[in-house]
Amino acid sequence: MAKYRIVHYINNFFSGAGGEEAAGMKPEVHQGPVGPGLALETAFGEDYEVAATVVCGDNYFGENLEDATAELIGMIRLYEPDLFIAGPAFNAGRYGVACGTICKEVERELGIPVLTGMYEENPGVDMFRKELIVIKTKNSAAGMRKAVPVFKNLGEKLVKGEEILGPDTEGYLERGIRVNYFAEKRGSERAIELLLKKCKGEECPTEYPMPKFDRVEPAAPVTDMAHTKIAIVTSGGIVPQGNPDHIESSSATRYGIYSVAGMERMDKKDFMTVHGGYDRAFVTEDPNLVIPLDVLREMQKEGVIGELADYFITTTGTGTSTGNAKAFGEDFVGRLKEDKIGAVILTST
Amino acid sequence: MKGVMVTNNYRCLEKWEGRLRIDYNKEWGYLDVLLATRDYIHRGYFLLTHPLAGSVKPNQTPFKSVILAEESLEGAEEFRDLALIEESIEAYRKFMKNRPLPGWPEQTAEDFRTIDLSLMEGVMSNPMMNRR
Amino acid sequence: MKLELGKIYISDVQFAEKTYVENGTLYVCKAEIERLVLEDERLAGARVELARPGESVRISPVKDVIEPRVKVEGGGDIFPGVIGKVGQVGEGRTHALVGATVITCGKIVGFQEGVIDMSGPTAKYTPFSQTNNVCVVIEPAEGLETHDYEAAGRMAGLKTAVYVAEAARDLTPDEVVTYETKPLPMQIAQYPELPKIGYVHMLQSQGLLHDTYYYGVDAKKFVPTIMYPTEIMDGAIVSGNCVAPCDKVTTYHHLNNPVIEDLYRHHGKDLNFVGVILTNENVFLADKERHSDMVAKLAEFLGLDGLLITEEGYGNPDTDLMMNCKKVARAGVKVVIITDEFPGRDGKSYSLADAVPEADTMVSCGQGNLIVHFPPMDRLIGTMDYVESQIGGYAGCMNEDGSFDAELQIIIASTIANGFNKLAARTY
Amino acid sequence: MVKEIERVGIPVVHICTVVPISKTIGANRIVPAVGIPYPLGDPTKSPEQSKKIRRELVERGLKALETPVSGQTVFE
Repeated sequence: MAKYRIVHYINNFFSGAGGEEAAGMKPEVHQGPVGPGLALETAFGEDYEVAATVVCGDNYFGENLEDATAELIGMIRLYEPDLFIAGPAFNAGRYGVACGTICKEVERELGIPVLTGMYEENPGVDMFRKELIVIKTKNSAAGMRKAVPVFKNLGEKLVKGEEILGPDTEGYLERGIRVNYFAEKRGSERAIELLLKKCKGEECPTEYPMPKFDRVEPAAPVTDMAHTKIAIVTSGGIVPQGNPDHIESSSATRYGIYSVAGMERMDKKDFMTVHGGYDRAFVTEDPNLVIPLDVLREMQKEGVIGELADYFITTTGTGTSTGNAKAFGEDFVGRLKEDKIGAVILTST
Repeated sequence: MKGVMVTNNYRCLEKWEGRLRIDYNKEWGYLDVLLATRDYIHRGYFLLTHPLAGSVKPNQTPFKSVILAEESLEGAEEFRDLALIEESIEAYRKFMKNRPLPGWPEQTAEDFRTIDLSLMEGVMSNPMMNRR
Repeated sequence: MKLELGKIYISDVQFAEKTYVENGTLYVCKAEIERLVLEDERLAGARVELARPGESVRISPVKDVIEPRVKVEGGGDIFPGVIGKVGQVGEGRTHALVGATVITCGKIVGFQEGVIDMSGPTAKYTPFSQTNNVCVVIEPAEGLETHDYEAAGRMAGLKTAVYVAEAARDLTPDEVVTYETKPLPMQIAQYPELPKIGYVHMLQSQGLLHDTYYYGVDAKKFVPTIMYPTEIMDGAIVSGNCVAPCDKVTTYHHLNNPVIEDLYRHHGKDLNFVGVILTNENVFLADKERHSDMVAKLAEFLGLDGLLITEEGYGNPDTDLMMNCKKVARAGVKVVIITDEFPGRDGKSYSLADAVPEADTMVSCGQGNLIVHFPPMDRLIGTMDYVESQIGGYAGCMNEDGSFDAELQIIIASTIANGFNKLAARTY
Repeated sequence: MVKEIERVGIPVVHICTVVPISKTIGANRIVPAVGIPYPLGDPTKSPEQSKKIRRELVERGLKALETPVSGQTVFE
């Protein structure tokens, strides 16, 4: 009987090419197992072989995502593998992201089972845990010995199409998939037992956790306004005349950053509003009603505030999903930090 | 009380036109009604009915009606309505991803209109809806 | 209030010239039932068929399931205000044909009616594959309006159940279970050292096909109230809805409410079961706010230490569930929620339509989006014409040999959110 | 957007017309604005008066930024 073929992905470090100095290496392929693949091949036994090992530098992968992926897929495809294993990446962040990315792509392109492994706090875990089976490893390569049998067990099950049990039983990281099972006692009885524990102040683990509630603690107040740089952000839909970036009048998918350098006030010749949620007549006439540039300039001169950013950030609030608004914020906040903004005035209609 | 019913069910339009403002659009799908509802909330309106009223899941019925008003009828926690509509839109997307709405024959569609109408009848007959 | 429930165990059902029980077998008179059901001019046809555990039988679309019960002592009628006269129930003695049910099925009213398989891989998901079922297949009169058809179907089932239950009146029960809850001060005094526990029972009440009746009162028209737990065992609550097949609380499940049963099992041992708070799940948000306020007020008024909450349905009711949970918790009462889940086809989305941080202890009754395979069956009671449009079915789900694939949602009471079943979900 | 800004430690004041929405999106320092068609100012009055109202609102906003808060706070 022909052996099941495994192709294994590792990075520059585990291939022996070197650490940071080799992180820029391009994809290459080696016959048979390399580095940690030797332990995998031994564990999987006679019916399996590590047919090839593909290697790529972590930086090269991160900086050339599409090219690197395409090239690697081409290499992997030639070996017609039955199983693809990446890593484990342990606590290496860039390696973890590379393992997750390549696994997803192999699964999609080649339609074969894939496996990777990471330490719980590897940033790759949160990116890929819902989509992939990520085996739970220790935070350093010293954990390889313990990880190998887990790879073997899950790999065999995947190749043979056997049922994958729960994360604790199998040793992978929880994927957030709700799976039915028959409990020993019926729901009403379990609920009563939990309630009695709760009344006694004992631990009463929920069978279904609530989603995380995203509240942010208030930032510390400004202590020295006269030396603070302020930026204006608005959801009031003020844009330069002609709306150069085509920000939508509602359900915005974009935001814009526009200059107010050298301006004393918001002039209606320069700015307009595209906001679809209210009567625009007043604001069209006087955009300062949304961006209070005139009074902020006064205060700047008076020394009430230290400085004013020479731009404002804008989008429309009507119909805009909280998801989009969050993404805008995450996108522009880096700029605010870079520009040493000490406080933000956000205006909404 | 200044109310508005956002709907894509013409039977609601027929029944209550003149009683309150009806924002009816026959081109709207279930999601469009939810999005129009969200626009009203963003403009300061308050929900009077739950956006997912009727436990017919969003990928089963094409029809949806929601009533809002310019004033709130209850001392609800302040972020309630926005949270409700966002959760409803999220639920819609989840179920549609699961399995999109089938193309119902007209008789079936009419039955769904009846159910939606019935959900609104319960509300429209509530004395609080007649408050001035 | 004290109720003796006399259980007569039924292990088989057969047709006969008259309706009676002998040696654990329920004999029913087909002609009598059909005549009784057709007294209602809204119905054009009625046909009685039997389904027993293990048979290769599929029943669909199922509207309601009812356990036959008869009031023997203590006054009042079963299903007061709906079939019986309005009058207090929950006291004295009631006989039940345990292991038998009446099932109504026939042309769908509104797509929310489900499937029961008596054998095969999906039988394990519904409790009614284990009961001996008297199925009444109804057919509406030409042009019958939807509300009227729903009402006629509901009454047909209840009437049949009451008729069949007469056979239990003079029998000696195989087992008698006594349930008792005393007036509040005495109940508290009886077990002063035990935690005082209550139950918030949320009734579906959104409109057509989404209504429930309490002593004949449309549940969307009442404000939250307190009930002795035994009242429900005499049919004080009747289901008038088809929410989704999987989490529909049938009239059978009201009669056999698992939370009430299990609380009584613990009563006097490790808790003091003080009473039930009934509330509804209205569409009107002002009702939701008012009624959740009142639930919290009643919980406080009863001096509860802890309570359980169950809901019926998905979406709109999730908001009532969360409001009740939050307000009760803020009143200082410990709370555990029982619910089912709809996490989407991949099982990865959030399962409810609402959430509050106070809902930190929940029991899962399983997820309804799982796809299951229904093999062909030898005999069909009802019709399969609607499978594709029933909840959980989809266009093209039906195969020529009579087999089909559908979400677990399509099976009656498969994920019922009151904890009746052992089905649960966990995170992988 | 508010939460994302505040998450990196920059205090934000949200001057807005609909306070409940501001609360929903997680703002911690909230100043209610004048009204929907004209949040900062009142164009139905003279330009000077409108600007004065605007100045007052911005001053209130700055004050909010200088005030320590422990949770969502509305500065009226």
